[in-house]
Amino acid sequence: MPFFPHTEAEVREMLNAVGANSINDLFDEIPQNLGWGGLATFPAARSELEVSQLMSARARLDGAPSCFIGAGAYDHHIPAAVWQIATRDEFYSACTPHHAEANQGTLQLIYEFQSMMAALTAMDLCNGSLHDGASALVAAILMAVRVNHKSVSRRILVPKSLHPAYRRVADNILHHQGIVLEQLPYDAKGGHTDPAVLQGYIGQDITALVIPQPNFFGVLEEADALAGWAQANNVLTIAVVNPLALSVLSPPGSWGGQGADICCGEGQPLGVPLSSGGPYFGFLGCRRALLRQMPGWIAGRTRDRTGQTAYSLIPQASDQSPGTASIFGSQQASAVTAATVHMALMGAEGLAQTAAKCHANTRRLAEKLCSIPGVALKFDRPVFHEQVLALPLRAQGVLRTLAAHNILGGLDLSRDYPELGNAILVCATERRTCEEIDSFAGKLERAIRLQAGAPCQLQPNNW
Amino acid sequence: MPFFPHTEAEVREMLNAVGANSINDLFDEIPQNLGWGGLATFPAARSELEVSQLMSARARLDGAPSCFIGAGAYDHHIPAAVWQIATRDEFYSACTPHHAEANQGTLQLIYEFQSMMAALTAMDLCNGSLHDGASALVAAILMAVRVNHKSVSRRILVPKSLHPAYRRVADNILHHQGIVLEQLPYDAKGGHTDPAVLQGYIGQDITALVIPQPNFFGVLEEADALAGWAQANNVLTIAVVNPLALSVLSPPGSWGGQGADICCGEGQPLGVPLSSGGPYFGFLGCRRALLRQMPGWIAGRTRDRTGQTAYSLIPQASDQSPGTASIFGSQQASAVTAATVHMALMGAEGLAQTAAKCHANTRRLAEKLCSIPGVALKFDRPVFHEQVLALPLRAQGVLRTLAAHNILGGLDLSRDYPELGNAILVCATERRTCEEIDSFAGKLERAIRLQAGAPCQLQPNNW
Amino acid sequence: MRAALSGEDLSDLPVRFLRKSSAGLPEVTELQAVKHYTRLSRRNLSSDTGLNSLASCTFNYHPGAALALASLPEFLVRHPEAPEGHSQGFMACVYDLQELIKAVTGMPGASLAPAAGAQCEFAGIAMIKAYHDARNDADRTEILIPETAQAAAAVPAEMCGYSVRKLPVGSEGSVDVAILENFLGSRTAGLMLTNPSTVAVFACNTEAIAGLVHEAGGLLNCTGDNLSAIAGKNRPDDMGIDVITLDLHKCFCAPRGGGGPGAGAVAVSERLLPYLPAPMVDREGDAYTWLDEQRRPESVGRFSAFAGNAGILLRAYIAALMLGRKGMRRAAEYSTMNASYLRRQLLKSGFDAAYPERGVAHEVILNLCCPTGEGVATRDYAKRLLDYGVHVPTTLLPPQATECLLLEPTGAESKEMLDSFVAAMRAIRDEAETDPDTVRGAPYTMPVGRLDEGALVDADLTWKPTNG
Amino acid sequence: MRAALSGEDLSDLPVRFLRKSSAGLPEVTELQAVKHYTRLSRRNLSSDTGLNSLASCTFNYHPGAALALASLPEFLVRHPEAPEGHSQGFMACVYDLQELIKAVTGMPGASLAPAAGAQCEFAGIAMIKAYHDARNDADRTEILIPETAQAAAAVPAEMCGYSVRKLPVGSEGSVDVAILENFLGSRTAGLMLTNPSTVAVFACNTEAIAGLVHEAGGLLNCTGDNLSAIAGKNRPDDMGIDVITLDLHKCFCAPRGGGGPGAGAVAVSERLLPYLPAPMVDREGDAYTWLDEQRRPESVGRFSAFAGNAGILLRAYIAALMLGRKGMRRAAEYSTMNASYLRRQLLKSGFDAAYPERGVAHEVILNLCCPTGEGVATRDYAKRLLDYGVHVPTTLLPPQATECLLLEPTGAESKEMLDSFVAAMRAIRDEAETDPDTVRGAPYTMPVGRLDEGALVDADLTWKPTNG
Ligand SMILES: Cc1ncc(COP(=O)(O)O)c(C=O)c1O
Ligand SMILES: Cc1ncc(COP(=O)(O)O)c(C=O)c1O
Repeated sequence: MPFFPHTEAEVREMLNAVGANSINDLFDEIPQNLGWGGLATFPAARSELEVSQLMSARARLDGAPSCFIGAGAYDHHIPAAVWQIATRDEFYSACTPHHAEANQGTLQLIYEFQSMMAALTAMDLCNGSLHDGASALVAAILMAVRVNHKSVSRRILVPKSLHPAYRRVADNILHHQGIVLEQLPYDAKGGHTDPAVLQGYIGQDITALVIPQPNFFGVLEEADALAGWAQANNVLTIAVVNPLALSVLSPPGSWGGQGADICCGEGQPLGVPLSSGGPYFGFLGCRRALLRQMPGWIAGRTRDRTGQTAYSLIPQASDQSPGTASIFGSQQASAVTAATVHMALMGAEGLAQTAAKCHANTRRLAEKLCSIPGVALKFDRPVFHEQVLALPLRAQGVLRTLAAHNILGGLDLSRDYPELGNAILVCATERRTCEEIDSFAGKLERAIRLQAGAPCQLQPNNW
Repeated sequence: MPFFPHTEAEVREMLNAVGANSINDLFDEIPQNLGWGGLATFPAARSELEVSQLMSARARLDGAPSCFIGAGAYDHHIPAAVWQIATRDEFYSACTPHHAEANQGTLQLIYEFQSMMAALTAMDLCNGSLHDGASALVAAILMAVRVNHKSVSRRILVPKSLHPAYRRVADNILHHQGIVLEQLPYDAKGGHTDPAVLQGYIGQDITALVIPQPNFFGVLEEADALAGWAQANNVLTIAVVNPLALSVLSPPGSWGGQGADICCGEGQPLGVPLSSGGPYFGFLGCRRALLRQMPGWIAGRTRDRTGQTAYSLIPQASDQSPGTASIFGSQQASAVTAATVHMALMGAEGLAQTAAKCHANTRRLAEKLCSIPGVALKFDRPVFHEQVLALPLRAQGVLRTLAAHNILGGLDLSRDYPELGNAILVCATERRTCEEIDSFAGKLERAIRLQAGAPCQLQPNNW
Repeated sequence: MRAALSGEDLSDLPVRFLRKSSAGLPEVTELQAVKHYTRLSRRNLSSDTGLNSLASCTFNYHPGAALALASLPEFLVRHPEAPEGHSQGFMACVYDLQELIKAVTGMPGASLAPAAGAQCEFAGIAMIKAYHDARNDADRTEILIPETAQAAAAVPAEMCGYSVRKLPVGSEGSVDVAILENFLGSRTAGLMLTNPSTVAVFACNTEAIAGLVHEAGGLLNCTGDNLSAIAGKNRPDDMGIDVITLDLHKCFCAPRGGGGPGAGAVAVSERLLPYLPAPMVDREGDAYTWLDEQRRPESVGRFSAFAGNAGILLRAYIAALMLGRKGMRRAAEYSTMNASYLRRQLLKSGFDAAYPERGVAHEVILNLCCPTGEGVATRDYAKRLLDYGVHVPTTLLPPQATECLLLEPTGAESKEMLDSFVAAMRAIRDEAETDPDTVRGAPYTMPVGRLDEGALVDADLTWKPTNG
Repeated sequence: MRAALSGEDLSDLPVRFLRKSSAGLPEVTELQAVKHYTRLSRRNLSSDTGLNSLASCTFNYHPGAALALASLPEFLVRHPEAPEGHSQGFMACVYDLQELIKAVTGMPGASLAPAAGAQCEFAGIAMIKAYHDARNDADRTEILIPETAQAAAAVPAEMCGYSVRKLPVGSEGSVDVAILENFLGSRTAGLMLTNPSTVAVFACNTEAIAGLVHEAGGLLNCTGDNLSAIAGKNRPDDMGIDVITLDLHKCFCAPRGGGGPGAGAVAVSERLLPYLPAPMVDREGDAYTWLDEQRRPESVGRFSAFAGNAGILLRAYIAALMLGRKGMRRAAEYSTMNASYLRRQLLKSGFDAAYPERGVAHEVILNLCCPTGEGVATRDYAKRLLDYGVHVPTTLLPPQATECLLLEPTGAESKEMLDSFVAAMRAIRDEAETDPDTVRGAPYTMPVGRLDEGALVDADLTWKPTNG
């Protein structure tokens, strides 16, 4: 029993002390008819060795394919030191910081996280208390509803170019509260949200406008123009951003003159492994004026009674209001620890180099693929490290063929954007090598040639 | 430059302070004709990502075959917590403990290591300062030469059943000092060292007798009888033992009544990964009377000036004598840290269970393999978790075929023991599953059938 | 900015999209960063190092193997959108864990999609709503919540558009059937129960409660955070519960991580099966497939972009396999025994615990409303306990009992540790009588002293890097 | 014993071979063990946490990637006797590292077989012996060693059966050619040099020395532990050196590990190539093969059962790739600059350093033979420095200078850190003058106080477990 320290003698002694004859006596308030055998189908314990063998075999099943999917989760290199520190027992097993005095490490680290994220986003404050980017968007919308006193409509303008899963999550959670997500179309040629579409909303009661940058297609939105419109029309701006991209892209804090009001996003690109989609963390930032309505943990630099510098969580007005991150248990603190160390190790320059490398890699990939007959860029506007490509065949079959060669050749967009036809979304992070890109191009070329060619060969001459 | 913190301004300031114009000025004592371009063929720096890609590709090249080789290095399961602790920065980056006050963690850990090893070996003291088992044997022999005042011959009786690499290392290092290693033959039927062969040495000046337990063939030596003979003849006993085996086998401290005088061995089975042969660590133990002659670090529990318990290295008489482990740099401290945690996590019971599991696995393997026509046990005496098998064909070819199926089917003994014919040494640790054992047996059967069969089919009928 | 980048990698982007100046993060060597964060880590006193934690949640020990195996390279690099053909290993673990949740709860269906407790509770209410909606039973607008529940318990109900009605509890902290009857009716959508309750008492009458709620047309939602206190002793399903929510980071040994990440599971009765949150994993023959919104159109949908806190699910699965049937049962037995023993020793030492006449579940509520020392509050006890090597939450839970400590010793704690906690409490009480200032000024042995609460309003929230 | 084992797995073994009673190790849960050793670790003040180390060796920072990549599962499970077909990845690394050693030293051959420095030095002398033996030059029985060398330097020569002759050094700590000439002759097997020397001075006349030694028929062995002080500035090969030994754990960034493990390399001139220790890795076309004793019959053989400290070789290789040409040069430049600056600031503060008129290599010998405070010894300075956050060795090296500190700031240390060290030294000197007892009683901020040296003789060396 590797988990429990009690010797038989101690068990006896403890039971004696409480006046019980057996452990079962302790459960005598549970009615007998409810039965005691609830774990009958739970398997017997396995040793660490046996579990290792099982898990290793399962890990091998999934392999480590060459991954060209991005779509909100990116296969970046993480310096080894990041998780060596984040899994130090002092962070990894730390209690919830109920007592600032005993949790200075975690608290100072959160303060540093806020500082670095404020620098990246150019917002006054930014914390990292949400489950993921989608949860962060939900929190951002709820915050906008709370703080936009000029609006009563609860109407939120959401570009269709925003990540479809984010839109779905937001709707799943918010529709009960009468919050309406109104879709803004994207430009068929550019893949961006044309600021002109907003003209129709002038004079209407709109609570907030969501601006993804880059958007789900990788396309850069005209963030300044969109934010500028919102600022001119009493609409709050909610930026949904990729924090790594912010090392090179214009930060939300400076969009449209006044800057975005709220910003949020997925923290995964900052040192968190893909790990099947989680645990990641969502971040949320805002202007100083909205600060009292920020949900989640906020750490501050303050002092102890002797005047020594000390860090503490700051009690927030929003702590118990609906939809804010609960103070209990649900923080993604480990991931935030990793992100903080990641940013410190990389520095602004390191992040910018990585961002540029991803961007260049994706450009190289897109060029290679577009030299294959029938493959073309779907949109003509600038993108950041992600591209939608049009294929001459159904994406599903092509992607399946590539997967058989251990290449994950992008995301099939036909489910969420059937209007795009045979389109895939591809991304080549800095981890993808030239050989991998070449191999992708080679395999894709062959797949298209064979699948496209097959019916031709069967065409009878006399048709 | 991730390694160096100096800003350009600081470099300038520091050079100014020492009155140098450039960094090259600092090297002006190196004669000009010696040239300054010594690193011309050294490659340019690669990023962590690039190095990761290279090393991952190389690791994949080696794969993770199903390993049935033991022969002095064993593929045991290591609880994950062992190296999680041993690589904690406080251990992994700790200084050499020049100052006891600042290194209490390492020092107490060494004290605990000594205590646990003393319990396992039943020797009065046992430390872990040698590079590996072979180095430990060298140190043990040198120690025997120093302490056996009744002997001047420097003759050491070494069974041929001792690990051949250990014999080679000992000879490479010791022959310069006139130390003679005299080989004791092994019994052709039993694979052990028949105590009767010692009769011929009665009355001769022999410094020490080496007793491996189990021996290289896995065979159990009659340790009590051998040690008893030595004790009766003024010959020191040097035990070479597998520490994991000691969790179930009779410990050297109780051999032949008085116990062995010195014991040594390879610490790898206690939580150290195979890792291509190192870093491992050698351990060395002795009776109380010989303690002053023990080389290497010895930690003691003592006190500080206020009377508080404190741990310290104990200065040893042997510290500067030839052949002892230098106090500098060459300790295998990290491996000892892991071994200590490993023993504490496993407990005596856990180690004994592992030992028994390996033993049972090897027995199962041997049974399966011996059911293949032509395969047989080479020796008829009890073994511990390792077996020599006779094959009907040249081992090399058979092993090559198995390797092509990703099975490392044992060690070919023909180089070191040509007299054994087509013999291999196999071992199935607790990590080998039934499926692996079955697959080994299946593949071996087929390999033998095909290779043995091949020449037959070519035999012309008219021969 | 652009000039700094090698090879002009961003030269295709119009300048208006680019940052004007660098983001101003620290620029240090790896050694400097590692030194800094290693030092910070040492200013935390974690459960494994400086302090024993008797916090308000049953976190068992997080085994090293769970970290190591969930971090196998293939798991770390698996993209959430990887095709099923490259996901069978991961999906098998999720599937098996769903089955384990079913085995523990006895419920016929379970989903691991929620990222943690809060999302579970939302999912629970959302499923109840979906159920009534599907039956066009639109008048049910009320969720009942016992007054002993956490304040935050009302949030999910409100987020689903329900109004919350507080249910007074009986003298022993449990729901009183007689009171309940008066609150049930055609507006009742459901009742939220925590069992064992947040006041650490087992609701013996759950079956009766379930019967009444069902009779009134409502559903019974049970928060099973504290499930590990009864695992193997009792199956929620047998009690007529419709939804049970579990924090996997509690009963399945996820690491505390300074507050997370956690992972959640919801298990439901037959009638709620169609509504379970997406995605789930199904098995068809030997192959695992995703059950997403498309395949489960009645589902309340997803609450995170991908599949919840997948990495924590792996850890929970690994820990569950290592615990096994006996270990799961032991966790319940020993945490209950530890809590009973702790309460007994505290009572014997003259302390006051809530509901002393009732059996103890896995936790103890230590009542300190009338502390002996002058002006020594519960908070002072909690701070002074840090000096004695124990980390306890203070008065956060339950809301109505403001001067109490909620102690939750897991089954992994030894008798020795409990005894030394009781000894520390006695010592602090003595100090409080003879030298209250010492207690009021604590702690003294932490990296910093007691925080100056008055200074919090002036706290700054970010540094401005000099090079920014 | 046997009964305790499941399934009677050992039942085939006669009882006389078995243990009579259990070994009496601790029997604890994983949580208890992890707690205990995590706590112990925190009683160490490592370079990355509590203390800055200015120890006597050029250990650069050990990058996290070196640990992570050398610990890739395939490397960890590779059996040392795995066939070459399953070893090409590992062998490629060893081969490449051999090439890197050749690139740094300029020597035509290198072996990584020695497990660390001591084995390297033994290998060096053994190769010299093998060379003379092969030429039947059996009268050469003497190895010359400069008196500034470490005491342990004589050990390998003695172990190879040579007699050791101490060579007096010139006034500047270097070998004096005029003196050397008188010591060379037909009995000279070789000269052992450390360059830069253990007194941190570059032997400018190495070429001349090599010429004389060769003329006398001897060979020149050079300890290159301090190679990182001159990497890129000078190639040992150009100086006529026959053997150079390197501690890879110094110039190639292996972790300190509380004292190891290290790793060694020997590089040799043309004439010693046949004797390099086994095993080495060769490349034939695209394939790597082992060069073992069978393929290299003149080799001095192996010194460890397998292939040296293989895992450390991987770490060294990884670090070397990440450092690259420029980084290797920088390591030399900045460690030399740091040492020069440190000496300069110490001299300016009125401290005394050895050989102030000579250039500084990578280390500084700070002379404290005439400390100002009454009865305050170098050791007291060293202990008091711990309170100021610096870990320095005391008087261990070099042997003849007993009251000195050997300071070796690596290139990874910042100017700030050097400045604060000098400030600490000044502060301690002030304390030594005004309050010598404070210095003599130090340290005060460590987990324990100054050890009671008188008590050491009574120290116990093992506990006896109660259940043993
Ligand atoms: C019932 C209950 N009590 C207490 C807590 C808080 O636990 P801790 O303070 O240990 O993080 C939680 C957290 O989710 C909880 O669900
Ligand atoms: C020249 C030299 N100085 C000093 C040392 C000791 O180094 P440290 O005390 O930092 O372990 C060594 C270690 O091998 C060395 O070779």
